[in-house]
Amino acid sequence: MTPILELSGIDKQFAGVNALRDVQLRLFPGEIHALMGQNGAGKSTLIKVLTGVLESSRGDMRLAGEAIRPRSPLDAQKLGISTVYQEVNLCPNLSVAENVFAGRYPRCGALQGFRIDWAEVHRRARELLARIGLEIDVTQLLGSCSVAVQQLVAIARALGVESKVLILDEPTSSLDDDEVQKLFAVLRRLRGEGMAILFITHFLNQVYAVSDRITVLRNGQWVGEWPAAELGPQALISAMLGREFAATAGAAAPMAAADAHTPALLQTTGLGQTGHLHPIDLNVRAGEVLGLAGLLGAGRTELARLLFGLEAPDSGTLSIDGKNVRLANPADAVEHGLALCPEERKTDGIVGELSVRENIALALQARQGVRRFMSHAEQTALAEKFVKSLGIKCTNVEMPIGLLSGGNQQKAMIARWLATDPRLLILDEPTRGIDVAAKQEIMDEILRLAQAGMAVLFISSEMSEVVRVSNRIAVLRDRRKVGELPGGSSEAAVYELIAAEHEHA
Amino acid sequence: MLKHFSMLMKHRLAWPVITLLLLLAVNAAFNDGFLHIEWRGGHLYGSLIDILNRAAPLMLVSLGMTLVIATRGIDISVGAVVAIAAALAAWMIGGALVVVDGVATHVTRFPMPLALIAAVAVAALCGLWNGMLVARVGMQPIIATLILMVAGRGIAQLITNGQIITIYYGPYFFLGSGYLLGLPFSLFIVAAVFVALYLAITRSALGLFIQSVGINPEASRVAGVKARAIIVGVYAFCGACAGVAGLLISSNVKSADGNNAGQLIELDAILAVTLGGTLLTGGKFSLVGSMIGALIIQTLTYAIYSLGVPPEINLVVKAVVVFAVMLMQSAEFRDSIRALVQKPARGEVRA
Amino acid sequence: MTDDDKAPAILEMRGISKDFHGVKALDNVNLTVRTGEIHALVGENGAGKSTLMKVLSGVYSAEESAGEIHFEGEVRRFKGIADSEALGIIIIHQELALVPLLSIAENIFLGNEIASGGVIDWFAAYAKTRELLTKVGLKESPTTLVTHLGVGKQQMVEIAKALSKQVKLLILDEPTASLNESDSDALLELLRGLKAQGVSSILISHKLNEIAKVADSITVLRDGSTVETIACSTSEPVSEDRIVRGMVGRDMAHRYPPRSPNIGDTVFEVRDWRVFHALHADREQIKGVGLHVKRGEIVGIAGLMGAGRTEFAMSVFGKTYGQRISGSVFMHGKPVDVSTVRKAIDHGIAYVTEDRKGFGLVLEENIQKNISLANLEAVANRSVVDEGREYKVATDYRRALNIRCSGVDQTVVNLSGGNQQKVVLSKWLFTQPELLILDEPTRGIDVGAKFEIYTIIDKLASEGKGVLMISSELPELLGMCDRIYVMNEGRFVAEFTAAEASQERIMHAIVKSGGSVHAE
Amino acid sequence: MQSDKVAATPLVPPTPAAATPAAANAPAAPSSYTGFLKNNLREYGMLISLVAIMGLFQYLTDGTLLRPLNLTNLVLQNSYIVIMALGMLLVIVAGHIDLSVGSVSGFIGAVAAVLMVQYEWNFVATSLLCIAVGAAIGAAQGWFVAFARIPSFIVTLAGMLVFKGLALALLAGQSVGPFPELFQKLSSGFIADPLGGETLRTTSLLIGVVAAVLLVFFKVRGRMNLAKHDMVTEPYLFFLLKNAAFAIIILAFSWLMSTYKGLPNVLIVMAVLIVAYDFVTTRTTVGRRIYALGGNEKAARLSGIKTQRLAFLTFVNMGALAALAGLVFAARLNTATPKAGLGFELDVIAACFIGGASASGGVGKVMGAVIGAFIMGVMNNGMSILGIGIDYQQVIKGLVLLAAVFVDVYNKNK
Repeated sequence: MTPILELSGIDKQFAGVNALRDVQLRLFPGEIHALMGQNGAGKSTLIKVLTGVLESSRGDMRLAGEAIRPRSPLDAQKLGISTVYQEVNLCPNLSVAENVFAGRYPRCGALQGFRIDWAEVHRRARELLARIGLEIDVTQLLGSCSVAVQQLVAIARALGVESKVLILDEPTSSLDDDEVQKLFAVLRRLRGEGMAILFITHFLNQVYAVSDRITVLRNGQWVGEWPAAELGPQALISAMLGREFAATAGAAAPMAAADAHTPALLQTTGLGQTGHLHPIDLNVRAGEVLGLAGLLGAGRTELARLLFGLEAPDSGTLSIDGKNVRLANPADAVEHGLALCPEERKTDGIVGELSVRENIALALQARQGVRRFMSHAEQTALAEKFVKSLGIKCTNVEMPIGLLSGGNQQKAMIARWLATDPRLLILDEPTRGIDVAAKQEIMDEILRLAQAGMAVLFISSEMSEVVRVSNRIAVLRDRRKVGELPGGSSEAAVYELIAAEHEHA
Repeated sequence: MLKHFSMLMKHRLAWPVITLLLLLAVNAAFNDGFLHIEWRGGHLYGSLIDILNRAAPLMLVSLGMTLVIATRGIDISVGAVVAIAAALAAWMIGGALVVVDGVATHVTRFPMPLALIAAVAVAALCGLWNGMLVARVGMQPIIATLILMVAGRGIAQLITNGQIITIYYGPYFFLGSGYLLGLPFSLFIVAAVFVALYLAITRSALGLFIQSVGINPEASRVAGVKARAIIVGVYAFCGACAGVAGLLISSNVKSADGNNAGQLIELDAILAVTLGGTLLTGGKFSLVGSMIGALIIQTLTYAIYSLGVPPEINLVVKAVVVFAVMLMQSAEFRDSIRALVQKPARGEVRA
Repeated sequence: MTDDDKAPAILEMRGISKDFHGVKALDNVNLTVRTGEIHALVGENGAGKSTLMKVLSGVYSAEESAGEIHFEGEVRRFKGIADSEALGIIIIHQELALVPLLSIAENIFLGNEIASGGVIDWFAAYAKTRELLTKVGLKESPTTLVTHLGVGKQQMVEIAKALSKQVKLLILDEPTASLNESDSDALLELLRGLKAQGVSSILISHKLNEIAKVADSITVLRDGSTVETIACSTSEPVSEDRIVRGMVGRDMAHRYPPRSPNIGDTVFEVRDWRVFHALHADREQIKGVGLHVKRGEIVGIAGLMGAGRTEFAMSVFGKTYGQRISGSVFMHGKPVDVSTVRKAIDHGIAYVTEDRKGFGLVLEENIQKNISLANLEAVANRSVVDEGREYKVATDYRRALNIRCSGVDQTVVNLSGGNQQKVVLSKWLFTQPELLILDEPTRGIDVGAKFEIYTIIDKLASEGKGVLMISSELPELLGMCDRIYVMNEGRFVAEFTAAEASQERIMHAIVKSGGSVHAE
Repeated sequence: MQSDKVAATPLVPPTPAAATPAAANAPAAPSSYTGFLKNNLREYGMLISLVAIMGLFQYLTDGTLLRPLNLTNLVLQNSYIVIMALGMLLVIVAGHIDLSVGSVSGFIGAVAAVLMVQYEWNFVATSLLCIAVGAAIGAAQGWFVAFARIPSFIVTLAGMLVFKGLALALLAGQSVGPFPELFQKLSSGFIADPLGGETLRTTSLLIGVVAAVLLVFFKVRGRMNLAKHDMVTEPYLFFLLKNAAFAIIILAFSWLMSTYKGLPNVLIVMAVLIVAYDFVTTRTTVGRRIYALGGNEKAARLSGIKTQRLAFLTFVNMGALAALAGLVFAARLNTATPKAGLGFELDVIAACFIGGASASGGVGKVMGAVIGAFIMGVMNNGMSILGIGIDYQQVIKGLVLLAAVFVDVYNKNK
C-alpha cells in the first residue's frame, strides 16, 4: 500500500530558529493517524506547512505520488487536503447551511440572477451533514448549536469538496465525552470511505481509542512512527518527553557554574530600605540564574521591588555595568534593561480585560513611549511570536488574557518581558499557582534564556525549583542575606542555611 | 437579512445609535420640518443644526470625562470648572461698547486671546489639581473631585463677585454663536478636539496605556507604564475640555453666572459616557460612543421641549429614557429577562 | 564551669502537658535545671518554648496544665505570675515591660516600692538601684529615664529589676534578639556572672552560637515535646550542627505530621454532580461526579489547574459557581439542600477558598470580626453581637491555631499568608462544620506554616470531621490524605488509597485522562 | 498521639458559651496614652475638630453661636441632613452611593403637602404613608442596584432626576402650604413641659440629666464588660475624661436649651435615631454584615451572607430616612416647594466622607457621619452669622472637606 500523502525532510525556520527539522510524515488511505508531541513540538507548524498556511524552508511533499506545494489553505483544499482547526472558524450568526456553503454557494442552477436558491442550499447541506450522521435543522443559527455540532459542521464544510486527506487539529478539546464518541464515529465512518485522517490531540486515551498509527514529534524533530497497537502509553509519553516518565518530577540537572570572572551585570552594595530590607550585597552576571531562596517574608519580593524601582531604597547603591544608577520607577528600570515578573500575577501582572496581544506588547510599548506606537500588525506579530515560542495556549491573540489559565497567563507575563529584550529578568514566584506541566515548561524556559546570555534572578518558595535551575543561590532570612550557595546544592543545605544563625556579612 | 442585522446588533454602539435614531424619528414625527435644513442668513439653519450647536459643550466635556472614566476615575467637578472658566473669561474680557472718534469700538479689559488662554489654562489647572489628589495623594476620585465641586462654585463666584457678568464684546460671541462655512463655529472646536484626541488614541500608545491603567493600575506601573502621569494627564485634559466648554457656554449666553453656569453638566456628561457604552468600572472606552451619548441627551432635551412635555416632568422623561438605555446595555439585566422569557439553550446533540 | 552533674536540681518539670482546646501545645515535656547552671531551651518557632515558660511562671495556671513542677525540691502549683515571682522565678519577656518615661529606679521598684507608711523612700530606692546597677555592670544614674537607654541597657535594667526581687531562677526569652554583638556579649557575660553568684537561668534563644558559648546544658523542644537534653562540657563543646539536627529533627523531605486515621461512617456524599459553565450554558464542566468522605478521613482531590476541582467545590457549596447544577448531596446519608451558602453552612459544610484575599477575608477588618463572620448568630443574642463572647472565641482560636498577631483586634491585611490562612480556617471551624472543603490550603504559605496547617488538618480529622482537600501539590496530598480522587476534565478519572497512591500513578492517571487506571 | 483523649477534647468549643474560661492573657501591656491616641487619632480628631470649630465660631461670633436660640436653630437646620447621613452611611459602607436623597426628600415633602393641604389627610396617616413611599422608592432603586447590578451611581442619578421632576409635577411648580399645626410641631415644636417652669424648662433639663446618666452608665458597664475579657485598650484616664466631657456637654446643652424653649421635638427624633443606628452598626449582626459586604463582597457571600438582599435593604432604609428628612424639612419651612431638597445629597455625602467613610466601602462610623454633618452645619451657621458671602462659604467648605479627606488618607498611608 502506498501512502496518499508523504512528507520528507521538512524544515521550517522562523527568524533563524528551527521550528521543524527534517520532519517526515506518511498518511495512508483509510487510516486515522495521530500526531503527538508536547506544546511547541512543532505539530501546529507542520500542519500549517501541510495546509499551505506556511511555506516550508526545505523538504518534499507528495500527494498520491505527485509533488505538491500548496500556497494557501484554499490551494490545499483544492488539492484535496481539508483542515478543521481547533477553534471553529465558523460564523455563529449564520445558519448551519450558510456555514457549510459560505463563500461557495451551489453554482449549478441554484443561482438565478442574484438570488440564492435557499431550498437547494438547505437540501445539499442536509445531504452533506447526513453523510457524517448529523441530522439537524440546517436553518437554525449555528450559534445556537452545541460546540460538538459546530465541530461536525466544520467537518462537513471541509468535506464539501472532494477531499482525500482530512486534518483535525485538536478537535476534541472543547467536547465532552459523549460528543467525542460521536465525533469518533464520524471519523471511523470516513476512514471506512478510504479517507486519510490526521488527528492531533493531547489526550492519550483518545489516541488509543481511534487511531491506527502514531507519529511523534519533539522539539521540531521527528521521533518516530509506530502502529498504535505497538506503542504503549508509557512508551508514548517517554517518546514525547524524551526521557523516562518518572524522571519528570525533578531530576536536577547540575548547572555549569557560571564563569566567575564575568563582570557583574547588576551589583548592589548595601542596598536596603528601612523596615523592609536590611542592606544587601548581591551581584548577578550575564548568562547565569541566580536563585533567591528564603521563606515568605524573608525579603525576596522586597528585594525584587527595590531592584526594579518599585520601592525607593534608603541606603546603599545599585550599579548596572559598573555604573551607579538610581531607579525612581519601573520605567527607569526597564530603560536599563531590567524586567520583573511580579509575584501577584492578578493584581500586579495581567491587565485582565485587554487581549493577549496588548498584554504582551504593553511593556515594550511603555519602554518605547507614547509616540513610537507599535501598529496593530506589529503587536500581533510580536504576540504571535511568543505565543508560539512559549507555547501559550490561547485560541487567538485577541482573546482577553483574563480568560487564560494561570500557567498561560504566567507565560504571557514572561513574554511581555522577553519582548523588551531584557538583560536581567527577575522572576518572582513564576511557578506559583500553576500546574505541574506548566511549571516544568517555565523552568525549562528559564534555563534556555540563561544559556542565551540573559541574567535571571529566580525567586521561589519551592526550594526544589530554586535548587534545580540556579547557578548560584542567595539565601535570605529575616530581611537580610544570610549566605550564598553554589548551584547544585541540596535542598537540605539551603534549609540549614535558613535555619542556622551563621552571619555571612 | 436578519442575520447581518443580529451581527450589527452585537456591536457595542448599536444601542446608542438606535436610541439616537429613534429620538430623531420621534422628533421628526411630531415636528414638521425637524429634519429641514435651509440656508438662511449666510449659514445653515434648522433644528438639527441647533441640536448640534447646543450639544457642543456637552460633547467636549464628555470627551474629557470618557478618558477619566476609562482610568477608573470620575470627575464630578466639571460643572464647577465650566463655571470657573466662564467666569474668568467673562471677567477678563468684560467689554464695553465705547464710541471712539464716532466709531463704535469693543473694548476689553485684557486682550481676548489672553483671556481665552487663561481660562482654559486655569481649567486645566483645576483638572491637574484633581489628578494630583487622585494619583499622588491617593484619594478616591469621587471624593477628590467632590472637593472642587463644592469649592469651585465659590471660586467662580469670587471671580464674578457674586454677580452675573454680562459680556459686551462682539468677537467673543463668535465662539459660541458664530458660524464658519455655514456651520456653527463651536462644532469646529468640538471636531478639532475630537480628531486630535482620536488620533492621539489610535495613532499613539496613549489609548493602550489609558485602558491598561484603567483596568489594572498596579500591573501597568510594574510594566513600566507611567500610570500616575497618565492619570494626572487625563484629569488635566478633562479640566481643559470643561474650560473650553465654559467658554462656549458663556459666549453663547453672552454672560457668566458663577452659580449656574454648567449646572448639572457633570451628570449629563457621565450619562453621555455611560450611554456611549463605556463602563464606569474603567478600561475599554469609546470616544465615538460618548459623542453619540451627548447627542442623545441633547436630542432628548430638544424632544422634550418641542413635544411640549410639561417642564415639570421633563426631568422624569429624560431619566426614564436614559435609564432604559442603560438597562438594555446591562448584560445582567438582559440575561435575567432572557432567563424569564426563554427556555434553556437548544441544539444539544446527544448520540 | 562546673561539670558536677550532682549539683542539685533547682527546678524539675515533669510530664508537663498543655493544650488549647484540643490542640496540644506541650505534650509530656520534662525539663530539669540544676542550681547555678545556664540552661538553654531551643526549638523552632511554635515548638512550645514560650508556652513551657508560661506554664512555669504561672501565666497559665497550674489548673490548666497537666504535670508537676518541683522548685527547690517542693511541688509547686503556681496560679499566677505573682506566685512564681514570690519564689524567685523571674521571667524577662522579649518585649520589655519597662515604662519608658519613668526613671531606672522607678522602673525597678515599680509595684515593689520601698516605702514606709505609704511614703516612698526614694533615698533608699536610689541607693539600692545603684547597687543593683553595679551588679549588672551598668554605669547609669538611677534617675536616668529608661527611654534614654538603648535596648541592650534596658535589658540590663530588666535583669537588675529581677535581681531586686531576689531572683533564683532567671528566665530570658530571646534576650539578644534585638541586640548588637557587643551588647549581646555583655549580656551573656552577665549571665555567667550571675551563675557564679548561684543564680540559675534558662535562656531561650535562636542564636545557636551564643548557646554553644554559654550554656551548660541544652534542652531541645520540637512540636511540643522534649526531644533531648544535651549536656555541654568544656572538654567537648556541642557543635551548632548537633543542635540544629535536634531542632529540625524530622527529615527535611518529610514535612507532614504523622497520621493515624480513625475512619468512621460516611459523613458526606455527592452523587452524579453536574455543573455547567458559569457563562457558557452549553458547556458542561463537571460531568456527573460522585464522591464520599467518611468521618475522620482526609480525602484529596488531585488534578491539574482547570480540571474542575474548584468549580466542583464551589458549586457544592451553595451553588456559588456555575449554572444548571444537578445532582444530590448527602450528609450522614440524608439528602440535603445546598442551594445557598447559608443552607450549606447550616448542614455542616465549610469551604475554605483558594483565594484568601479575594474570597476569604475582609482585609480591612480585624481578626475577631473575620472569625465570627460566618457564624455571627453564635456570638449574638437576638441579633446583638456580644463582643466579649466574640473576643473570647477569637482568642481561643488564636491560641488553638497559633495565629501570630499582636491581638485579635489586628487587621488581617497585616498578617502573613500563613496566619491569614489560619484566620480563614478559624472562621470556618467556628461554623462547627462536619465537612471541611479545603481548596489549596497551603498556597502561598511558607514551609514552617505549612506544617502547622497540616497539623491542624490532621487534628480536625482526628476529631471526626471529614476533610476534603484540593491541592495542586501532589506531595502534599500524598503526605496527608487517606484517599485521593484524581480529577481531569470535569470527572474523576481515578481513585487511590493512601497506600496505592504515588506521584507517578496520579500523573499517569491525569495524562491518560480517563483511561483504565481505576484502582482495583 | 491521636488518642481518644484528643478526640474527646474538640479543637473547637462546641458552643462559645461552654468554652472554658480563657486564661489571663499575658500581663496586659501598660496602656500607653500616646500609643492609644495615635491609633485612634481619626476618631478623636473629628471630635476635636468639631469642638475647635465650635470654639472658633463661638469666639468669632462673640458668643452668638452657643446662644440658646442659635443652638436650637443649629439643631433644626441640621436635623434632616443628620437623618439622611445615617442612611447614607449604611449605603456608602455597603459600597454604593445614593445621589437621589435630595430629590426624594423634596418629593416626599411635596406628597405630604398635597395629602395634608389639598386632601386634608390626618398628619399621622400622611407621615406613615410618606415614609412607606420613601421606602418603596428606595426599594425600587435598590432592586436595580442590588439585583440588576446597575451601578448605583447611575441608578440614583436617574432617580435624582425622576423625583426632582415628579416633585415639580406634583406641586405644579407652586409652593404648597401651610401645613396643619400638629405637623409643624415635628420641626418647630418643643417637647411638652408638664413639670412647668417658664424660664427654665425643667422637663428638658431632666431629660438631659437622664441622658447624661444613661450615657455614663452604659459606658461604664461596657467597659466593665470589656474588662472581664481583658479587652480594654482605652486608658482609664482617657475614658474618664472623655465620658465626663460628654456628660458635661449633654448637661450644658440641655441646660442651655432649657433656658430657651426646651428641647425641640426633632432633636429627640434625631437623638433616638442616632443611638439606634449607632447600635445597629456597631453591635448587631446586621451591622456587621453590612461592613463585611462593603469590605469584601465575595468573601461575605461565601460566608453565607445574603449580600444582594443586604444591599437592597440599605437602599430601602435610605429611602425611608430620606422620606423622614423630607417631612422634617417640609414641616420646618411649613410649606413644600419644588426646590426643596436641592443639593442635600452633596451635604449628606460630604458629611459621611468628612466623618471618615470610604468611597470604596466597608469603612465608616455613624458617630463619624453625625459629627461630619455637624461640622458642616456649624460652619454654615457660623459663617452665616458672620455674614460671610456664599462664595467664600463654598470655598471654605471645600477646604474643610479637603482637610478631612487628607487627614484620612495620611492616616491610612502611615
